[in-house]
Amino acid sequence: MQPTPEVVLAVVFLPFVAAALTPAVFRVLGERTAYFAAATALVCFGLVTQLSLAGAHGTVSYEWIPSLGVSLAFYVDGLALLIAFLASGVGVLILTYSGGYMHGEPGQAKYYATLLAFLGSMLGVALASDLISLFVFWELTSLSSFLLIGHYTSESASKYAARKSMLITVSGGLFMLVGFLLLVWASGQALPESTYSLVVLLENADAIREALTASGLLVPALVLVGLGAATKSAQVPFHIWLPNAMEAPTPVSAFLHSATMVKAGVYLVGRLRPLFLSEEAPLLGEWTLLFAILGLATMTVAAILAVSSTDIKELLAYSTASHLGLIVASFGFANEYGAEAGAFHILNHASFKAALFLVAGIVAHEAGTRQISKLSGLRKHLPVTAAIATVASLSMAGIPPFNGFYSKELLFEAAWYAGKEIGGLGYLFPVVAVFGSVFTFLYSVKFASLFFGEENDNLGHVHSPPATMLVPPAILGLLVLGISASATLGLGPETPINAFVGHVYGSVSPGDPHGFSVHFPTELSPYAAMSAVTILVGAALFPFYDRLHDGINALLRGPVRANWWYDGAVEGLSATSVRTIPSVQNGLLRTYATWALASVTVLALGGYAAAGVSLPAFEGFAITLPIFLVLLVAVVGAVAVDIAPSHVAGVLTLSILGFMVAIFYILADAPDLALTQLVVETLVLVIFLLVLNRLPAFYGEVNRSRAARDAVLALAVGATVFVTVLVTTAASPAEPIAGFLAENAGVPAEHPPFFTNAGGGGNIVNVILVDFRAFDTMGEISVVAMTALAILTLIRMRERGETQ
Amino acid sequence: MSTVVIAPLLVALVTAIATLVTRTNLTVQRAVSLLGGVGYLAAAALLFRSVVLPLGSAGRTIVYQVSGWQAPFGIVLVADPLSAFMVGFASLVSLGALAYSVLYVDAYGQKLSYHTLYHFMVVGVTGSFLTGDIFNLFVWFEVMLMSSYILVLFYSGPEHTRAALNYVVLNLLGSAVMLLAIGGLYATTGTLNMADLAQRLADGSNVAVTPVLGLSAVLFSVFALKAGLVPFQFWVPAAYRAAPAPVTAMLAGVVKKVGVYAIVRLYFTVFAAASLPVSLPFVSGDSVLAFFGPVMFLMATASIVLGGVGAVGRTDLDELLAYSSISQVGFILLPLAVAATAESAAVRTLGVAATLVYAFNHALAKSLLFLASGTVQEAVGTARFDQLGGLARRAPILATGFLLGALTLIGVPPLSGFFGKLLVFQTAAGAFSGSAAGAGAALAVALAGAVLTIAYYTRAWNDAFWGAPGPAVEASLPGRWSGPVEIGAEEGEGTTGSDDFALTGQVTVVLVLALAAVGFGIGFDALYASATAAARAALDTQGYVDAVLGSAAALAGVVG
Amino acid sequence: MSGRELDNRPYDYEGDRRTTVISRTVTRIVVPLILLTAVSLLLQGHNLPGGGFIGAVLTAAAFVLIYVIFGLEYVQTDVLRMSPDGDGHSPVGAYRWLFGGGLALAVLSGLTPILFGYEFLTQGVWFFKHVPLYEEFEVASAFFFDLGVYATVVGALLTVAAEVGTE
Amino acid sequence: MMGGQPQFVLAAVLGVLFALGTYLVLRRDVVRVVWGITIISQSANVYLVTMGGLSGFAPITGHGGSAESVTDPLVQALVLTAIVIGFGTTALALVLTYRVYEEHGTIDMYELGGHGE
Repeated sequence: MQPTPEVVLAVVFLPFVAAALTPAVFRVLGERTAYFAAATALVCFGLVTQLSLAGAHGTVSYEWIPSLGVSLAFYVDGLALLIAFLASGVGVLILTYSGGYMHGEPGQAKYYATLLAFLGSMLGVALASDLISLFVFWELTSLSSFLLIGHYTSESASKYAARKSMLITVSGGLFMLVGFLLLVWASGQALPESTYSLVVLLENADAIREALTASGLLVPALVLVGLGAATKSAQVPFHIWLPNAMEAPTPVSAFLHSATMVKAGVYLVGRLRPLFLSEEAPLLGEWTLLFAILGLATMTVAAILAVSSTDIKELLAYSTASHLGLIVASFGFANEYGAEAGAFHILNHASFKAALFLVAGIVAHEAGTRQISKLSGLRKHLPVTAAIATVASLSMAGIPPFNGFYSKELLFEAAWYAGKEIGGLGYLFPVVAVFGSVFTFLYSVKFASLFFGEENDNLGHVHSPPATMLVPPAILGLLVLGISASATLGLGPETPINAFVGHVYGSVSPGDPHGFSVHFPTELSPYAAMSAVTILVGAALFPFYDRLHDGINALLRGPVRANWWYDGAVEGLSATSVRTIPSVQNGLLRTYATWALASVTVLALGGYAAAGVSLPAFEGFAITLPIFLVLLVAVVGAVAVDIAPSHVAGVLTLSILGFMVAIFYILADAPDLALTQLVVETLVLVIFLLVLNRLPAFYGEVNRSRAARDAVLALAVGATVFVTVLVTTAASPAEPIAGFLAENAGVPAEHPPFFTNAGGGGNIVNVILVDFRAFDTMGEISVVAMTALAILTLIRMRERGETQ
Repeated sequence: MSTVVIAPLLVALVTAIATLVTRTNLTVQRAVSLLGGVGYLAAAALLFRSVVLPLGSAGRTIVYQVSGWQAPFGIVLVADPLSAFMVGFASLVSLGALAYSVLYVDAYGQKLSYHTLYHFMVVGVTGSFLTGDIFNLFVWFEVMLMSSYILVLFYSGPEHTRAALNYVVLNLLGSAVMLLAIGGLYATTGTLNMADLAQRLADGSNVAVTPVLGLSAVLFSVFALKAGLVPFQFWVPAAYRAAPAPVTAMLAGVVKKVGVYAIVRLYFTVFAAASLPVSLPFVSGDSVLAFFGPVMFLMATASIVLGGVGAVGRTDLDELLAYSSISQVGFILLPLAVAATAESAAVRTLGVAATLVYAFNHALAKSLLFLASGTVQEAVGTARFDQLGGLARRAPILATGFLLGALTLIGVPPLSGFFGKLLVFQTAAGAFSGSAAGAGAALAVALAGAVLTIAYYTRAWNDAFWGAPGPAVEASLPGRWSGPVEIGAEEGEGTTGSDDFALTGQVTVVLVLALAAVGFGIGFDALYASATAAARAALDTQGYVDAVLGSAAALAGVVG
Repeated sequence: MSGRELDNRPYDYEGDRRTTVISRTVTRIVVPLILLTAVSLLLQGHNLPGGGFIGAVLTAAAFVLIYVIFGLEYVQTDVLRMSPDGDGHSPVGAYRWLFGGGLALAVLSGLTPILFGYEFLTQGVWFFKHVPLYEEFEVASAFFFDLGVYATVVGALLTVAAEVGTE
Repeated sequence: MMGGQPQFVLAAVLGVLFALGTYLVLRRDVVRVVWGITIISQSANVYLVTMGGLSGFAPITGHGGSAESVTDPLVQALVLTAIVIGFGTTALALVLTYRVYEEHGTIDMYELGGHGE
């Protein structure tokens, strides 16, 4: 069924409208704005549910920038609905929870407005089907998470974290944009018309892939788009922003880690999977090489880092990266199990991770610390929380019969088959998957263990959380149980959850979709064995958790940490800037003029050389003796200026040059010029002398090596001018426009009493100035008038600073 | 009626003189000046309507023969979609900066010369955009420069005189070099009219074409100097810091773009007409653009890198913005470099359109940012990062404006700046069919520059707007000051002072420009359609020549 | 003396301008001549060498000469019969009116043709035949523009000279 | 009317003048920098006039007179305005020099640039 356009639009834009209204709402409702926001999310959730129940599938498109072929288009299918479901559903819970968590905190209007915009952006990412529309929402998630991570604006840790997430995710987004443009370019090669529409790209996946391969752009496009997904989904080595993002208020972390932001990356990988992965794709194509390896590496590295964490939110943050790695790796495998694993784990991860973050928020809020070493035995004070935490942690650990187990089992299956069919080194896939999962087991159990055992002495009084904070994680916990039950009972593909995951599977797989169902393993398949190994090894290692924790921390120093590179790059950039700029922009006119003039010389001579200009042959002096003599004196005058011992001597010799130029004008039959030059030269002389009167006798001794360098540049400039003059005087264009001016300047022999079609003056130069090119003169007298204003301003505005 | 072509220029010119004559009464003078600014916007809109609209059409070219002398003998003003586009965005920024000036510049300065100089700067800019004559272009450059010289050192002070000295000397050298190049072009081709020049170069039978490449290269350095491209960028940081905020907004927003416009107009419309074999060690071609493509690419790359790296480590908000300006002009030039060597006409059009869109967006965003920085300085007394901090809490509206400006330059959608970046990337990607290596290099440069942009704007934001309030902020904005509209003022109390009206007005200007950036992003279709029309006009040499010289013949009949 | 001290010392017109009787006399004769030449250059500019620019620089030169010989104060109070304006500066106000007016005149002379359907700055020539004394008499509208140029340049140059001179 | 014959002497003279001007622009003394600019602008003017041809009659015609074989009046008009503008900019540069000295107490480009020796 085609989705109802209004419903789709409402889903995406309702949160934005609500965000815009939030400041006003806040004035009326105060802290209860949380419920306004939650209600907004609930409406979206309801609409998404309605779309889903109606079996909506199809495109909704509005013109946006028709001249660029960009539209505001949305596509509703299983994957889109899954992400929209999670975003709006978790959104309801998070916003409700915020009502309790943010009690009494400043900046709530901004907080809820941004959070709603964040929700809207995520819904937009999920539903957008135009690459540009998608990118718009994609960057808006980065932007709103920037603002949310930096919510506590005066904390330097928040500032650091926000900038880090912005630098990594927005940069990644730009790389992705370039990747998109390569896809669009390829669509132009493969299809009659290039397109931004994801749907059209997916429908013509084979043709697009061929066009990309033919132009050698398949790998670049894949890598660029992959960079966008990897930065967003915190894949190694871009995972580093995610732990810092816990500086945000805990509800934001929960939202960001479970249902928004980071899910955008895996969403994109899933969305583009059928584009890059054909049904007959090779087992180890570019796609698998990139994403399976990236995902497994992230899964393992982040799980190890989670074990090294000392803070519960940090632990959960690394765990998020690790699970996203799992999803990416699943999508990476070119078999159906991979697609199933990815689709199912998106749902499972959202359910248990959101619950765990909310639990962490309760712990931090009520116990007053997030230090793992200080927390234990919380069960006594927080019984309900403990139950939720246990369920969610076991699901995260991949322990049957919880839902996390089933999606991980599918990953093992995918990895196993991939390894088996590739053979040899291909077996590294299942091995690494198990290796990483062991650490997942370890930190998950560790998290659950915080609620058990002896109560830590350092813990003060632990409050009970308010209902608003307890109900949302409880609901999530129930969701975990629900999915677990459905899977364990081995219900068929037509049950709601399985049908839903089946739709998602359809979206991320090339070819025809088939039904989805999982069931509890009843025989010892290789992948069931992998699960068993994971749990057994994990259980065996758990007693040594603290030693592992210390050992990993001891190893993770310096360049081994990606953070070391990030901080080094950012600080290095800053240091480079601080260090180099003073030597480039050194305040010395000499440096500036040298660069500028040298560049002019290079450009000019390069231009002449590139065009193959030949210097004209010498044809005699072409000049009369008087002119020659005058020019000679002028040059002597100029030389004298250069070596003048004092300012006065220099000004006087400069005047000699000026007067010689005047005489040159006379000899060149330019009487007007000569007159003007004479008078102006006199005026300049007077002003020079007046000003020099006030200046000290500083002449700056000449440094030999500098003078030599300057002389080289001066010679180069001189040579450029020499060539230019020679080349241009040798040219003789036919019919220069001056001819017309000379002919029409005077009074025509036959003329009416009034005419405008001739100059009407004998002095052609003046006629040009006041008639032919009076417009130039208009500009020139403006300049002259401004000179006067300039000097007035210079003298009268002194002592008046800009900020008074 | 073709008077619409000269109307913006005349409005600005008359306003400049009127502010000179009415200087005895500040109120009248301000009113005249603002009225002139509005009139200029209206004239620009009229021009835009006559030349570019309806959107999606190829547009028209209207020629105005100043003094009634036919082209190529007299001076012509030519309004085609390219010129109208430039005048249009100049009018937007200049009205914003003017309104800001009235609230910002001290009364004595306004009375003395500020308004006159400001409008003369607009005159110079407008003349440069509209003229069809290369010597006339020189004249308007001089008008623009003379006013900018003095506006840069409007407030005397050691930093200002020093900055102005470098600025003035470099530009005086530039003027001499420009005169040399124009003289050389006249000597080789015998004409000053751009259309005639293009025609004579295309014809090639009556003129020696070979020297033109060298001469146009000399001229290119002048435009690069105006645009502040590496290695002619030296004057930029100090001059931008020295000038009063609204002047910097104009310098960065509009005056710089004159250099960019001149490059588009002269190199793509005029010099490209010359059929001239060009051979360089790595490139060869049969157009001057084969030479300028690599030149522009090198300059753009160097500007992006130097400006970007330079901006990251600055200690002062104004200085950071100035370096950003160098970097952003690199972005503006980059698509032109691709367009210069692109084989496909579509990519060439796209490249020029990308340049124009980026220039437009930069004009909007950078003027907004400089104005915001000016308000910070006026409210707090300094723009040094170590004195700032916490402004997001203390002045939320101003902070919002600044954030939007920074985001549009970073390229966050749906702000207009995003589309600038998109088109730059698209141009580079489009070059894949021509030279994959070139496209790859252009993409790499653009991406590196984009990452640098994020790095320095997040730094500016973190140090000035987030964090604990710095000493200067704590001293001058002890409470929360919300500007024109109070949003969520749940804490602290607004400070009231005598400056409040002026500051509120300034913040309003910043906010209006920020909203314009949002508006042009969401309504990008109109902007893109006009930029495309402008790009087509810029690349249509024959159309330009026909419009200028053809209508001249028609007019000669009327007059004769 | 350092720069700052130099700058702060009171300006002594009388002491600085001990000019001889001869130079004063010569100037009294020469200056009117220069001015006369300047005006005639302006008037004849359309047909013979000359014009607004040249006339203006020459006029300005004449004034500068008087400045140099007699000192600023003398020119301003005795020759031009002006009193120094409020902020103790030269009669720059008057010069500003001069160049402001000159610019206005130039622009107005350019705008006038627009009213008659011609382009901006279109110049026309009227010919009157059989005028007494002159056989033919020619009035070029360009003259008004030239006059504007003249006034602008004179005003601007004198402003510059006066500002630099008083410093 | 226009050039046509390569002007070797003028090319050499202008080359030397530009070189001398450039050398001055690179000096430490601000006044010399201004001189350098002045020389370069003057030379550019001379160059333009040269473009108009050095042989011919002054571009003055009588009523209905012929405009044959006059030197190029266009470049002369261009140069005339260039001279006046040049005067303006020179005056500005000088007053700026004076103000620089007032503000900084030096006219040494090195000290101005913060590189006092």
